[in-house]
Amino acid sequence: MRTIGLAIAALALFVGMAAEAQQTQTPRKGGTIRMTGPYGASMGSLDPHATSRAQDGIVSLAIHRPLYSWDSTNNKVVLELATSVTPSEDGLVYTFKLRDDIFFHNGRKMTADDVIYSFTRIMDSTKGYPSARYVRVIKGAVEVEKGQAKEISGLKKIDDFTLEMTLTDRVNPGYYFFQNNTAIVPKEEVEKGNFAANPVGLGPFVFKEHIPGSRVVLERNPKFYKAGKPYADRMILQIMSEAPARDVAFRNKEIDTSILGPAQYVAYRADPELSKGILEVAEMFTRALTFNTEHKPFQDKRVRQAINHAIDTDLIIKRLVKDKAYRATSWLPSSSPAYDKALKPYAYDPDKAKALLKAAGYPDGFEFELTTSQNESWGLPIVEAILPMLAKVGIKAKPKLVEVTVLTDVALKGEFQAYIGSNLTGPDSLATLRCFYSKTPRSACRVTLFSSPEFDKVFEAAAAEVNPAKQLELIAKANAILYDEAPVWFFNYNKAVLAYQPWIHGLQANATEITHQYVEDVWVDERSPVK
Amino acid sequence: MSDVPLLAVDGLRIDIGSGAQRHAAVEGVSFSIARGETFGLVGESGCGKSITALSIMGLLRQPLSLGGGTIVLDGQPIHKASAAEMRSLRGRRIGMIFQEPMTALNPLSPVGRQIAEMFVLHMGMGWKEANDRAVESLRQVRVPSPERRIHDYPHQLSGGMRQRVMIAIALACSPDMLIADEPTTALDVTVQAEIVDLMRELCAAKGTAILMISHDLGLVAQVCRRVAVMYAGRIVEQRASAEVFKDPRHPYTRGLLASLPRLGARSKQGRQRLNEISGVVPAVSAFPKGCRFNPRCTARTDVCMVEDPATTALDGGVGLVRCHNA
Amino acid sequence: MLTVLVRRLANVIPTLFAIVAVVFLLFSVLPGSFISAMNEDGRGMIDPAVMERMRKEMGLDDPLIERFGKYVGHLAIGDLGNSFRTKEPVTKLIGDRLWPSLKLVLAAMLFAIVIGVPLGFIAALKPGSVTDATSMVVAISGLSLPKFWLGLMLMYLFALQLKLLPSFGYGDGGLTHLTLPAIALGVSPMALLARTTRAAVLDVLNADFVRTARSKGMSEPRVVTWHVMRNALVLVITTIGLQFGSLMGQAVVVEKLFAWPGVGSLLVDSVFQRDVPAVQGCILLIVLFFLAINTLIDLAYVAIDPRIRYA
Amino acid sequence: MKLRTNLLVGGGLVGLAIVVAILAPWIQITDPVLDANLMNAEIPPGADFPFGTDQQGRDIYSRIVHGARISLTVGLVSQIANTIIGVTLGLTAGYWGGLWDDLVSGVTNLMLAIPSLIFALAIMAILGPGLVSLLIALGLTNWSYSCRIARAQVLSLKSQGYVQAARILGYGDLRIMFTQLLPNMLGPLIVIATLGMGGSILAEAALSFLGLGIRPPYPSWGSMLSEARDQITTAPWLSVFPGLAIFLTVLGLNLLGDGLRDILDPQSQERRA
Repeated sequence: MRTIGLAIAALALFVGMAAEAQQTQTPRKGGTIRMTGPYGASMGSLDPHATSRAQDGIVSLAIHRPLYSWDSTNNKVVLELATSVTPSEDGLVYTFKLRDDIFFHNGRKMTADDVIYSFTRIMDSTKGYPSARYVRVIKGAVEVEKGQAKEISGLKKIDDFTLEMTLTDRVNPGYYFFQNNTAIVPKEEVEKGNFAANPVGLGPFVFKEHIPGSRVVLERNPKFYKAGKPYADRMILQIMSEAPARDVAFRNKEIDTSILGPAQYVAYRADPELSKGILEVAEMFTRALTFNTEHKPFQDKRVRQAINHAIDTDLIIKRLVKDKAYRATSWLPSSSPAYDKALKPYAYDPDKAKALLKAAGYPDGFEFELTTSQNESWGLPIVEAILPMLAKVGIKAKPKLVEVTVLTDVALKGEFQAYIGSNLTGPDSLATLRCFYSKTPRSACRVTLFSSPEFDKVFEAAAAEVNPAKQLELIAKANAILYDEAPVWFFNYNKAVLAYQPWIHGLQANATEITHQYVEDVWVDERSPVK
Repeated sequence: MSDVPLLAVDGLRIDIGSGAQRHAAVEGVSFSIARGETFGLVGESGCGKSITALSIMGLLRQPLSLGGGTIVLDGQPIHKASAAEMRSLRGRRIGMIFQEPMTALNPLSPVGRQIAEMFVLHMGMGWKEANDRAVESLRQVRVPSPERRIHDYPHQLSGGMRQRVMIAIALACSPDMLIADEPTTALDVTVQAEIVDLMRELCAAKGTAILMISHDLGLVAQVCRRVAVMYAGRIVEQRASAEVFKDPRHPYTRGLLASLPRLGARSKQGRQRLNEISGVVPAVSAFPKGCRFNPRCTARTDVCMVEDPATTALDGGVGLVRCHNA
Repeated sequence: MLTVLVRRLANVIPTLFAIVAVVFLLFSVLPGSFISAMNEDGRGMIDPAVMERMRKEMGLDDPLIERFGKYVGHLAIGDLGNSFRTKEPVTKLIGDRLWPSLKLVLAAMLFAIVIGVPLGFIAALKPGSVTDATSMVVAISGLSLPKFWLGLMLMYLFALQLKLLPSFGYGDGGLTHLTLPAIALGVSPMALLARTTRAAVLDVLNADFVRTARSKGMSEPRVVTWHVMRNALVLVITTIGLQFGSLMGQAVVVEKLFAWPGVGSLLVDSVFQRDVPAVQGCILLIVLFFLAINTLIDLAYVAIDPRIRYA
Repeated sequence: MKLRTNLLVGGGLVGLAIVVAILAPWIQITDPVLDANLMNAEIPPGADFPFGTDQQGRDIYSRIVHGARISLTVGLVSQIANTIIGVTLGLTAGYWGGLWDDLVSGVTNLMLAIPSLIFALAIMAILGPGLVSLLIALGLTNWSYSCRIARAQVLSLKSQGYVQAARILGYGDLRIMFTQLLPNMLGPLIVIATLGMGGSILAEAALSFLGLGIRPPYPSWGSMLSEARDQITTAPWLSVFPGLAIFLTVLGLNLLGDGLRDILDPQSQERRA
């Protein structure tokens, strides 16, 4: 318990430092923030509910706001649109006291009705809004989703600024309702139609212009509910999926922030000027090579462990990923409160790997098909590096290249022997571990078809635990079991790196996604080349 | 009429290729044409008659080049003339008609304009005035309703009409000399005579000399007062037309005459092989030793195989023949 | 004129229908779906219930024939359907991209013509000379570089080193932002045009009517301007048409590199995200553009070449 | 003069690429795939590694040498496929005419209208990234030019009485097509295929850039170049050498194609005479 607490504190300190250092000056008002959208050559949808893409989240977070937000300094969810929340004794009923000073961009005040409307809209039975998976935690939401009810029974308006929410399970609603795509939207604007083209929200910036495939321009919301904020007059999101082009543009001072890949991370760190503007954070993504336990050799825990021993993970991280990652020790990322720092990583030990293989009945190794995408951080380059390492212990991996798009299909349908990919592993640690619980269907996320009675027992206990501290302990224990069982090769937790120009201040090291900035805190000093 | 001929070609040599690949396609060709005279150059295709004409126009292009000899027009040595001097001569003092009136006219330009260009180029006229003159020129070559025809494009005209346009262009500036390179070969038999008559008539009226080039000895003899027969880059016989018909001296000339079909049914195909002479014109790079005609000659003797014949004067010095046995 | 247009239009309908069918078929057998594409970087695994509703919403579960019939039916009234991704009408999606795309293509073609045609001309007027050899090597070099590589080099040189032009993006859509992508896109048609022009001019220079023109006593520049240019243009214009028409499709790489908001980048993005209606729309537009340009070229022929006009 | 230079330089460059490709296993320094050693990652060109090493610590020189095999295979195989498809369709369409001709002409125009890169992209997406998919994608999408040429040639030969003469001799259709007509159009077809090979190599690079190239086990130049584009500033040698290899080979193919056109294409020969 103590160690975990200390770990969190240390981590928070570390993560917070970068942001802290910038807060010493008085924020300047005005200026333009020019961020970049690195994920794809266009926006998906500006309708916050209709998308789950990270790129859309950048804009969504500026125009809209959900009930909760992510506190990057303390790595936890905090209330955003409410002043207080009171859970009931049994932990199923939450009473929110909403802020009464929140105005939509059209000038209307936000009330409890808007929250109810937004959540009901997400559950629309005729539309597939991806955020339905979060709202489904509210009692009665599933009935709306199935078209059996018009209203979500678990949402009750007490008065304009008081909302009662009944949940189906004992979970922290913050993990669900800090997601961008559960943002609160004004009914009258949505019903005008074409909401995606003219999004109206309650966030710090007002939608101004969208040139599809090029940029989104937002302007300061003068009636934002946080006094004195936002600082900047304008925010521009430049869509730039090509890393080398982004590199040129950043060096040419045409953009203010840029996501860095491993190669550029090295270059920027080595540059005396550029190195001053690097923001790093351990994101909640666990990169791993996932075994399909239906495939015979991978049924044996010793084989899975052998592979973890056979790969020189540290070398790959250092040389290939250029230290733009943290070595994974088990499934939950270092930003999780249940992360156990004490877990020792699998040692690089080909001899031990061979011994384990021999014990498992594969003294001469075996052959398997390794499905991979071309992603530079968790795709083919990594596979190319581990092939010779596996070959050394007699395992022959045959790479099979697929598009990233196809990878998910392959995983959910179980059409693989092993695949390498990136997995979202936060911030809700319990929900994350559910993907290894034997009652979870494959199509939900238990792609390994892993099952272990021991893990199930601890997981069930954790899910039932009321005491948060005890629950955390149980989660950590389940996580440790997982590590020993090794249903995957534990590769790394992503280190997200954001380069920023010297005139940009107030960026947050958001562990859920570094490009997701609460822009009202970001400010631009007078050195910026744009007015 | 003065003694100075209008055109005097002496010892003309035309090379093909350059460096080690250089061969004389035309060699030792000499002839002269007086003002208003009609002179014919006859031979099979490939004998060098067309490039001789081009050399007079100064239009030899790679890989052809003037290798030697002199060409004097009206006392002016034009083989030495600069490009600009040649340009001012072409069209104004020497006009030329080509064999294929379809391709010799710019397909994308109205015929009126192609005639009018002559007046703009050589008489300093504006386009409008030049167009009026073009109508006049067309009328002269007896194109019906010339005011309308000047707007026509070459493809809209018949072969005969096109050749009339060519004549109109060539004679637009009333040149001293007209070079007609196979002017009727591509035409229907029925219009051939019309064109020839037209040409002759107009030239006579303007006092223009004609250098007529053809494979058709009959046609040439009909039009020209004097005729030169070329074979393999050389003139083998040069005499008054009447003499040639009466008493051809070179075996090749005899062959040409013998191959003439009856009058009025001339062969349409210039390239058709001469029936009476077996074999073909040798390639420039492979002229035979001795007399160049010897492989095809029916009157060949031993000397023909080794020795190149010199010219022999005929008809009291006005004619000549190049044959050992003439 | 009219007959050309009518004949063209009669050809367009079956062509478009065939393209719609081909694309439909291709994408029905494509692995992965719009839904699986939403899960990027392991984020937002879509749960089965949502997936099912999405499939229903997009009509992905209907039989192929039925979907195709519906699509064609809508297409007939100018409705291209809604994008899976943005839920907006595809016509709007494409409408937003059309002008930037046209701008880029026009600028690139302009560059290609303005540089390529004179280059070919100069080369042809002195065949075998140093000028000829140099311009042809320059032209062929332009054909021998991967476009994205050329684009990156241009960025480095003109934006980063010389600080002359912005490196990327649409900006206000003006010339400064347009220049680099237009050059990157225009280099290969430029090279092809230079090559074609050279061949065409050489061809025409050897034509009989040029000899006639010379026999008229015309100076070489006059021969070229009065008689060679127009005739060479007839030959060059075919290449211009084919290049111009296919440029919108070729712009894919350049648009992606320079973050230019054209149809090409929308198309690639849509292919990777399996946004089938958007893909359909983009390809239809690109094909229509190709057909439109070629119709224009046909009309240009009619204007330039009297043989066609009266045929 | 120029004619010879074209052929000489073009033939020389292409010849060099072919020789390198054939000799690859013998002139490599290390194995381009298996000799990955992360300890040697990204070493600049020097005595041990003449072209430096890549991210995985593999010798770039050896990879370029092997890349020649892949890239030339891509160019050659895809063009052979295109030529076979194009010639078969063009020959039969021109020869038989009628409905079949209309159909083939329609499909050819269709192929011209759809950008081949997009078509190839879709095929690659269906088949999944890889060498075979790439060969299929590029081999199926670029035959319209050879088809047009074959058809035009047949039509012109037909009008020259070629075909009637052969028919009178009692030759069958296929025999006439393949023994009488085909040899007469080989020249222009070879030219088109040569130029097309360069196009295929560039298309492979473009597809790699778009994320649908070929990679394991052996690299192509296009994929090497596209992979290295992030590191132009940090490790320029990663991109310079594959870039140069592509440039010189495609340049060579283009020059060779131009030179061959001067010799083989009867039309241009006539022009010259």
